[in-house]
Amino acid sequence: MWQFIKKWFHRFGTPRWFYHTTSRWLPWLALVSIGLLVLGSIWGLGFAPEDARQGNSYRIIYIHVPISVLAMVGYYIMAAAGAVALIWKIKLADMVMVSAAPIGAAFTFLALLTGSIWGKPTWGTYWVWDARITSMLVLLFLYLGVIALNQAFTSRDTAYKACAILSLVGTVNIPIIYKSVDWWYTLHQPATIKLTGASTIHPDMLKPLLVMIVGFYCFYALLLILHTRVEILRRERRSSWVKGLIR
Amino acid sequence: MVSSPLFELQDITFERDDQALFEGLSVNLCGGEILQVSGPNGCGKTTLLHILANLKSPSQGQILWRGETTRGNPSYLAEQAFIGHQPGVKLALSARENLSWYTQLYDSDTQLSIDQALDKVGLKTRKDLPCSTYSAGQLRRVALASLHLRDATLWLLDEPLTALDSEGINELEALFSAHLSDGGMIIFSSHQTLSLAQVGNLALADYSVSVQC
Amino acid sequence: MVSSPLFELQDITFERDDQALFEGLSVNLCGGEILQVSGPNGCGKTTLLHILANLKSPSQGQILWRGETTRGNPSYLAEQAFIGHQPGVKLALSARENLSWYTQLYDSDTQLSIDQALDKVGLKTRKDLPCSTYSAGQLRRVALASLHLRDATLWLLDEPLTALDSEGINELEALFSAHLSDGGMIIFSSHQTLSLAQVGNLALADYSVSVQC
Amino acid sequence: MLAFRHGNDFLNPLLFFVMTTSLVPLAISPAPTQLAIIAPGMIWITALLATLLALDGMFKDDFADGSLFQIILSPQPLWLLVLAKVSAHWLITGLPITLMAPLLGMMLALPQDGYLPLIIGLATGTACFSLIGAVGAALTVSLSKGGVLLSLIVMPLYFPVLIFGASAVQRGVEGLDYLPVLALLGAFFTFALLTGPFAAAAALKVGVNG
Amino acid sequence: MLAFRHGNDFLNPLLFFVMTTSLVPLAISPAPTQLAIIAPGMIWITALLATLLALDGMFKDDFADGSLFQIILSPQPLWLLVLAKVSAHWLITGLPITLMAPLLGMMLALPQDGYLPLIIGLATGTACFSLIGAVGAALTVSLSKGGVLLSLIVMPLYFPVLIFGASAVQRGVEGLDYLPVLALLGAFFTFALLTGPFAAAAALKVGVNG
Ligand code: HEM
Ligand SMILES: Nc1ncnc2c1ncn2[C@@H]1O[C@H](COP(=O)(O)OP(=O)(O)OP(=O)(O)O)[C@@H](O)[C@H]1O
Ligand SMILES: Nc1ncnc2c1ncn2[C@@H]1O[C@H](COP(=O)(O)OP(=O)(O)OP(=O)(O)O)[C@@H](O)[C@H]1O
Ligand SMILES: [Mg+2]
Ligand SMILES: [Mg+2]
Repeated sequence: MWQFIKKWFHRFGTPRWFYHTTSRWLPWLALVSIGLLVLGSIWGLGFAPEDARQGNSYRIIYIHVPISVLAMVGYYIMAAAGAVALIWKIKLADMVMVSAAPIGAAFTFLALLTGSIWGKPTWGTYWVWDARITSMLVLLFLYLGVIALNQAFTSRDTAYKACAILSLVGTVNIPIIYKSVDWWYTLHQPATIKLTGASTIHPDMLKPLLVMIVGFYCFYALLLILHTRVEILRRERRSSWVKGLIR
Repeated sequence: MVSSPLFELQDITFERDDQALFEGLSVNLCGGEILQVSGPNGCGKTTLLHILANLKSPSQGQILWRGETTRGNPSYLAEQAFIGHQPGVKLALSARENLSWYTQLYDSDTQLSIDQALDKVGLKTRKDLPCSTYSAGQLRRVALASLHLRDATLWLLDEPLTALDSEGINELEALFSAHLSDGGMIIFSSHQTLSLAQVGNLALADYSVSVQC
Repeated sequence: MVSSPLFELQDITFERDDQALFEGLSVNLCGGEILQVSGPNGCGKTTLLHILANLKSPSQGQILWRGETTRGNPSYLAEQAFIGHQPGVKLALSARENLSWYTQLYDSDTQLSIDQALDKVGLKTRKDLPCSTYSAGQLRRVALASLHLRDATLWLLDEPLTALDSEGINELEALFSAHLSDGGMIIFSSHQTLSLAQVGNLALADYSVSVQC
Repeated sequence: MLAFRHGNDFLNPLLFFVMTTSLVPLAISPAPTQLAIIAPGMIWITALLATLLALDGMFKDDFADGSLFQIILSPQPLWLLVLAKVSAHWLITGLPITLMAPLLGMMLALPQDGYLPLIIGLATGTACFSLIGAVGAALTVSLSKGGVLLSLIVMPLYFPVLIFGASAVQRGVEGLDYLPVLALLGAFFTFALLTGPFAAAAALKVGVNG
Repeated sequence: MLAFRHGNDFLNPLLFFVMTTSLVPLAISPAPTQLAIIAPGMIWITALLATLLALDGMFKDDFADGSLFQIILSPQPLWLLVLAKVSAHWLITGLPITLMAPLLGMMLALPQDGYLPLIIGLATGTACFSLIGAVGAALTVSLSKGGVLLSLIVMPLYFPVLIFGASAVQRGVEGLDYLPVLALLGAFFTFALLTGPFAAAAALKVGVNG
């Protein structure tokens, strides 16, 4: 079984295979993600009921929550790709990993941005040192560390390996960071600000949110594939199949 | 010496970012043999020596030591001594301190004392001064002294003649022939030729031209 | 060339911590002359070249350039080019960036463009890659390329042959004779001998033995 | 096993620690009541920075002079050599800082009950800093501008230690039970000790290939 | 004259600045009232440290690869080259820090009136840091363990700048007149600008002989 998986990876995990396969999928994926996002936005902004306490400002939830979720999931995708790359030495995984870093950083930054924009009407300030917000900030630093390390090396192969090690070490730390920040927060400052729990949300608000979440997942996949394709072309620019593409 | 090869390179290829530096390199080396790696600047001599020393891994092919792969093989590490372009000498420490650190690192039961080794490489007078005050050649000599203190079989030396005066080169040749007649093996790179008789030659051509030995 | 010495060392003595490294060194050099500083490791070649380049000052004696002292003499600095043991190449930059930085630093109106200079030293293909990926000899070649880009009269080179392949040494000799026939002057240190005909020799003996030339 | 090789270096991180801490009253406020509030956090932040500053040299000097190759090629297991390096780093940073901390606590008017958790926490926490930092130092060993990049990589990983450490002191000052926090710190240390040297050894093999 | 040579390096001191500042609420207290009190001092301290950290590389890289000799031997006046180095250092540290400071002020709940003196003060003060730091960096250029020694040499000279800078912000927050303090800082800067490059050039000539 194990051997089979390994073989499968090596057979189909080649950059060239990935490039050609995704060429076929990409338009469909783009269509689905844009469709879902448009649908979710119209539904959420236009038809979902107004919130009793926050009025219309709550509607940023339809962007904020999916982006925040993906920012965190993105780190695990990156680290998983790094682990695959280190263990099975698969080039494609390397490229997925380094492509996931800037995308993840962008999502994290947007999560912080949308969060602070939302913070002004609800909390009266752009920034508080809330547990979740703080750990999001640390997540941004972790992403930036991987990006900076990737750029610092001249040899691509070395950069890939170094980033894979760093993102794995980071993975171990994320739950610890999250727990410690969470615990620190409750220690110092009893919960004065409570984020609305997802379970208490009204179903009419929840449905468009779910559509948006699925839409953003597709959008993330789209971005990751596009970025990986660019990385593949750069990495394999000397190989004959890429030269053939360009010609 | 019985002539079964101790050290075998089988079909070594090295690619960096998808460009081949050398391809299909195969060499067998027996005890008492010496090999000079030569070729123009940038042809991959240093890279090859790093691969042989286990600091880099080849893209293809394998390296065998006493019939076993050298990858993660501690007994290979114990029998091999590598000196690169940089002498590996701590400038803040004296020559004596540097060498005593090396003997600790390698846990070797040496034939010579540190003092004797330093005398051998002509550093009689400066043993206890910090190496930051050494001249280029004196630094090289400290590095070469570490060869006296290890019982390694295979020496991998990257341009060992750099910065040595003619006296120093003669001494190094004497050291080489002593090591070879003890059944040792030497692979070194250099742009100069030694006056030793039995030096084999492995000429690397300019990039991406395949070489077969 | 008229033979009034451009560059005069008068009775140079250098003591470090009260120990003389060399004493009473006197040399005259005219345009078109080349001098090799030789001697065993640690005899003071690098120190002498640093003194000539104005990086250290001698304990006694003086150095004259066109009859004037070289101490704090900006016109001397403009006419002199020094390359030491370290090539002086920024590893983070490419060869082209390194050289363009040098031309800015020296404000020299060069005969050759940077590209041409790099072609001349055989670095056609790697001009835009960072120098951290260069081999030892390629780094040396970048440093030597800077000589093409300056109109210095006096070249002070510390072991310029280090790490160069035989091709590189030939090219360097050609560069030397071109510079000499333009009325330039070269003082270099090396443990190897050049095949140039007219090389003068300044042999430094082992420490604290006085030398008179 | 590895000799303790850098004679007088161990004074430097300590002096940095003392001097940075003494910036605090100058820049913020010399009033003892005010200082007492920020003392635990400030001592921990400066301890972190002092450790970080000394981290850059952990492997870089060895790389520059070529002896890192010798270390990697030595027949001894690499993680053991890394562990020796980490211990040496802790001995020149963490240990003197821990010993000096009570004095600085006094200067910053730290209340009596904070000293014990401060000392125990710093001893464990700085060891964690050295262990985690080794991975970052190994990854950046061949990069010429490694210093600041290193802090960038390593600092996020230091957050939990800082939080645990500073809040243990805070709880001590407030008369709460600080043992659970120190236990958490201890658990973190054990984990770092068990995985750090192996991760750093792997990182070192990658890092030297620049 | 000297090209601005290190492309993406300028992000690093800035990120260090941001990260260290964000340690503060974690280690001390996340309460906005508390943060507001320590904000001016903390921003100044971290700005100082970020500058300090980038100082080590000012001449050392040039020394290690031999190009410092070329700089010294160049026919251009050495103090001018030093000034170019100092400007480059300020452009990658002081300037981005100054631009980023308002954001961090916001995160640390700095009251409205503090922003103007913070920005003006940081712009001038970080330039002083770069100028003074150059002398220290020049003196320690040939020492392998220069990093921490450098901070020791330079830090005492940074004290006055720090005190002026932090108190200008403090006065701004308290609604007092901060212009005299900024004027003092400006005078200090002028003095540093007129003497610093010469002192550093002299120090460099001494420093290279190790
Ligand atoms: C910079 C500020 C902010 C950041 C970094 C941030 C971050 C996050 C993150 C990471 C999540 C996903 C959590 C999870 O899946 O467990 C999230 C969810 C959420 N955020 Fe924010 N947030 C910020 C500000 C705000 C503000 C101001 C509000 C509104 C008062 C808000 C309301 C929510 C809600 C309702 C959810 C979804 C509910 C949940 O999953 O628990 N956030 N935020
Ligand atoms: N990290 C790297 N990334 C990319 N290319 C590199 C790297 N290191 C070396 N190279 C290139 O690989 C080639 C071989 O380098 P190597 O150092 O092995 O040459 P060499 O034969 O030792 O040359 P020399 O005689 O100058 O020492 C060179 O062209 C060099 O530019
Ligand atoms: N900073 C210093 N302090 C004390 N002694 C020094 C210092 N620098 C060099 N020396 C000593 O001065 C002598 C001359 O050194 P120098 O570097 O000039 O030798 P060299 O002739 O260039 O040798 P090589 O052929 O090895 O390059 C040497 O014995 C060296 O040990
Ligand atoms: Mg080489
Ligand atoms: Mg010399």
